[in-house]
Amino acid sequence: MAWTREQMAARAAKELRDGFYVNLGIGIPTLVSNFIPAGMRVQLQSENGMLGMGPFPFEGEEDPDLINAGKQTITELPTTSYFSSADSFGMIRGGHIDLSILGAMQVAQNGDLANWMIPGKMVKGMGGAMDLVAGVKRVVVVMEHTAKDDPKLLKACNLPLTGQGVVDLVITDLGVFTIDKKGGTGMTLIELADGVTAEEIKAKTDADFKVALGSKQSNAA
Amino acid sequence: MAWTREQMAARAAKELRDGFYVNLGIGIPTLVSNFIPAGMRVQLQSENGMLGMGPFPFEGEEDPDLINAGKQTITELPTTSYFSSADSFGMIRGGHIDLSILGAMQVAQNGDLANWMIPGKMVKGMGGAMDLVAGVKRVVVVMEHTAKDDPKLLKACNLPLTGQGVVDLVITDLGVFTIDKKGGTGMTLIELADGVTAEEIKAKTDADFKVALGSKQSNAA
Amino acid sequence: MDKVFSDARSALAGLVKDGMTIMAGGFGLCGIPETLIEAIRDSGAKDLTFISNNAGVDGVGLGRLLETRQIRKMISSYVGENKLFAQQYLSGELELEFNPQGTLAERIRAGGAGIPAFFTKTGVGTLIAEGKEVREFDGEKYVMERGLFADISVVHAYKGDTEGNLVYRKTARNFNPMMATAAKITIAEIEHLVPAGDIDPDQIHTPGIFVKRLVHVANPIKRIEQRTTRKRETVASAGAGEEI
Amino acid sequence: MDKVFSDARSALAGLVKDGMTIMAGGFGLCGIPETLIEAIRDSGAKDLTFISNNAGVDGVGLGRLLETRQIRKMISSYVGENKLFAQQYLSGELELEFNPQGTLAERIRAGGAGIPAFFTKTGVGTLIAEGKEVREFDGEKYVMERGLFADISVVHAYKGDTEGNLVYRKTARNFNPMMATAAKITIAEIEHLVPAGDIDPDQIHTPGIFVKRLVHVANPIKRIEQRTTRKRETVASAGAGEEI
Repeated sequence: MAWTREQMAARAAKELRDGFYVNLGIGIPTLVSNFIPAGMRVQLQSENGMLGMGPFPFEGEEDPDLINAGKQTITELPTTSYFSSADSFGMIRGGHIDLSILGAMQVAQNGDLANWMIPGKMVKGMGGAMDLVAGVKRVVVVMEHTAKDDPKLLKACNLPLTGQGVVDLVITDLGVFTIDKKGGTGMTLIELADGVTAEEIKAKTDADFKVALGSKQSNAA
Repeated sequence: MAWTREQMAARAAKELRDGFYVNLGIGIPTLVSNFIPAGMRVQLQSENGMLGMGPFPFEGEEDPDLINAGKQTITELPTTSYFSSADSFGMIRGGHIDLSILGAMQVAQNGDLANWMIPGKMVKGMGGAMDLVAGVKRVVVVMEHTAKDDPKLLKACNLPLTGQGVVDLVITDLGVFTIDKKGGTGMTLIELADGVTAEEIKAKTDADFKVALGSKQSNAA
Repeated sequence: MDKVFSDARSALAGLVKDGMTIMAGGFGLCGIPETLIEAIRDSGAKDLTFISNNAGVDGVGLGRLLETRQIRKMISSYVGENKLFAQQYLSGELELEFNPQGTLAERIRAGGAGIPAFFTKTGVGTLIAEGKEVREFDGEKYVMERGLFADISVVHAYKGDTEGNLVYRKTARNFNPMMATAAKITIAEIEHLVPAGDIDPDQIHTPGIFVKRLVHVANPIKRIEQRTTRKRETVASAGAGEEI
Repeated sequence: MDKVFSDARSALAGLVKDGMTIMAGGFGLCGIPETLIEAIRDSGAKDLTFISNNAGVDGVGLGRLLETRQIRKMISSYVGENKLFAQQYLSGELELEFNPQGTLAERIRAGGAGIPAFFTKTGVGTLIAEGKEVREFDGEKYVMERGLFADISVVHAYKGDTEGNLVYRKTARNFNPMMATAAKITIAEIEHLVPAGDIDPDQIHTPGIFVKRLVHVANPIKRIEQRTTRKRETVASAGAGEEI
């Protein structure tokens, strides 16, 4: 059985470390915050200018001046600080955020990432995605393994790129892959979802990858 | 009679306009703040990170956390704001300061300014002078006309430059000169100190200059 | 030299002209200078270029200026919330320049700080880098981006004093502080007007030098785009919650 | 993950090594992290490069590290207050790189914000531009300057919370905020330590992400370089006063 959205988020949460500052994209990545282990101190950054993002407010306590990068109402924590967009992206571009977890349309075996536009369709814009993948120390992609049976893990992206050689780890509903984005060892399948086989993954993947199940590579920060 | 330091400062104060934000260098320029006309609102910037600089404190009220760029104890005003050195020089470099009044060792007829080093002597550093002359909208130099009989207004500076083509107006103890720093009309003597003649100035000046006494050029912002 | 104007229309009087470039603060609908945007609409000025992270939503914020077809070009990072935008863009009426959000923020900050160009990793190897200089520093590639400077900037602040010193509130700060520095004339709308000296000078976000005109908008309507809440019985966990 | 250390020596434990590059905040003697500088002296590390606007005065601040000859190189904008500095520089013991003060501030800000290089008007046509790229933008010449990033930064703040959020006081802010962002490890000394949540999150100057270690220095000695005052009977005028 492939992983559910929650299981994918739980797997992504294993990439967290005590003291990390983390930026979560919208969709499944947002769910990761539900799986932060008790006692682990993780601060969430929201690129619109906040560090220490709290949960959604109780009904009736929404504050229009307090939203996350997905424009959702949120709350603050005792650790919270606010800053401008320039300072926020200085933090991101300067490599101060430890981990970014985000969705993708396509990931290539060299770490290229596409998640912002489909030619011919109306483009909404890249928002902060290009800055995040270029600037954050470690980039983890969480996505469905295929889109309507089309593989999303490719030899090369055919959609316009969000970033070149930027992805370190990919978590799909079928398994987990490391990517050596500096080249070298390429893409490696290191974990399988329960009941999924490497053969099944191979059939649904365009990218070339090695298999090294049980490897500890995913823990490399 | 040549102008005194106070008279030079008073003449420099005529360059102030209501609502101006101004940076004053050390020495005679500092005295300019004593000649701000009553009712005129002028805010003084100190490049170490303050806008709205107040007078020296009363004895016993000095605050080590509150100094100007000359490292002198000062006070704050109701209009005061504090900011970082990066923000301060962003303000300066970005052309937000209306006027800088500072001293000089040499000024050339093309607007070049030298005021930070003498080769062979121990160099203290340029501090913020290069940023000020490059960034502030209008640069006024206040200096003695000569240094031990050597002219300081030159065809070309022979000391290392602080800035190239940056000076708009020079006030010496003998008179006032405009400079067209974009080239064009060059240097022009527009005012004489009481009892000083253009001939006396010519004899003490190396730079070429036109004479247009009574011109209103000095009021151009 | 009084910076305080009685209303948005008089604060903008004589400033808005056809074809000019205007920066407008805000992220989504959070911290947008909505009253000043309405006054720009009322000015009737056309062929405007707006630099703003988003384009409002239909009927709110810059969405209002799309309705009246006063905007010729947008420089933004994300415009997904606005249907009218898509329509005008696809019909060729509206020009659009996408900037990565951090690049946009930094270009504005650079423009205000006298920096004509800088290098960033963001966008290397993407469409964004096309036609731009790419250069290697210490073995990594960077794109050169240019500073941005506008004719006027309109910003929203929580509090302001008569000297023009501004304080923003929570995530309504976003693009406002940089935009305040990056135009010939900056006009601020503020929710609370206080005398100079009332704001602790260590806590001023935008020094008054950057603000030429102020208008006091006592009770602005603040809209929420995505109202997300949690139930009272839910145990709080950092950043967690459920959409409703 | 506790960021609070009991004293400066333990806050620096294992961090200071021979030959490393260290940023130290402060302008003159205002806002310098003097306790941490003393602890660096006590570490005995040699051949250090310091990035700091000034070099302290004889016997105070970085002046102490000149006495012990631990500094090999300074990157500064003004060192005029320090006699020992001049002596070591002229004898060739000490290397010196002058930066215009604004260029220095911006290079540090750039280093912390992931910007490897930027262009500035400052220094065009002067010694500062020699060997650097000069380029024209819109008809004006600019010099390219590089970002600065250090091994460690030591900064002084007025207040800090257990998360590492910092607030500076008056002109003691100066270079401290940028330096806090521009090193692998930043250590802050703070005059007042409070629990997380005590500081209004809109009023934090340096977010805790930039500060790895904190030491509480309850009553630091603050020195004044130029004690200037006015007499009680003097009528106050903006910026006016007389030296004593």
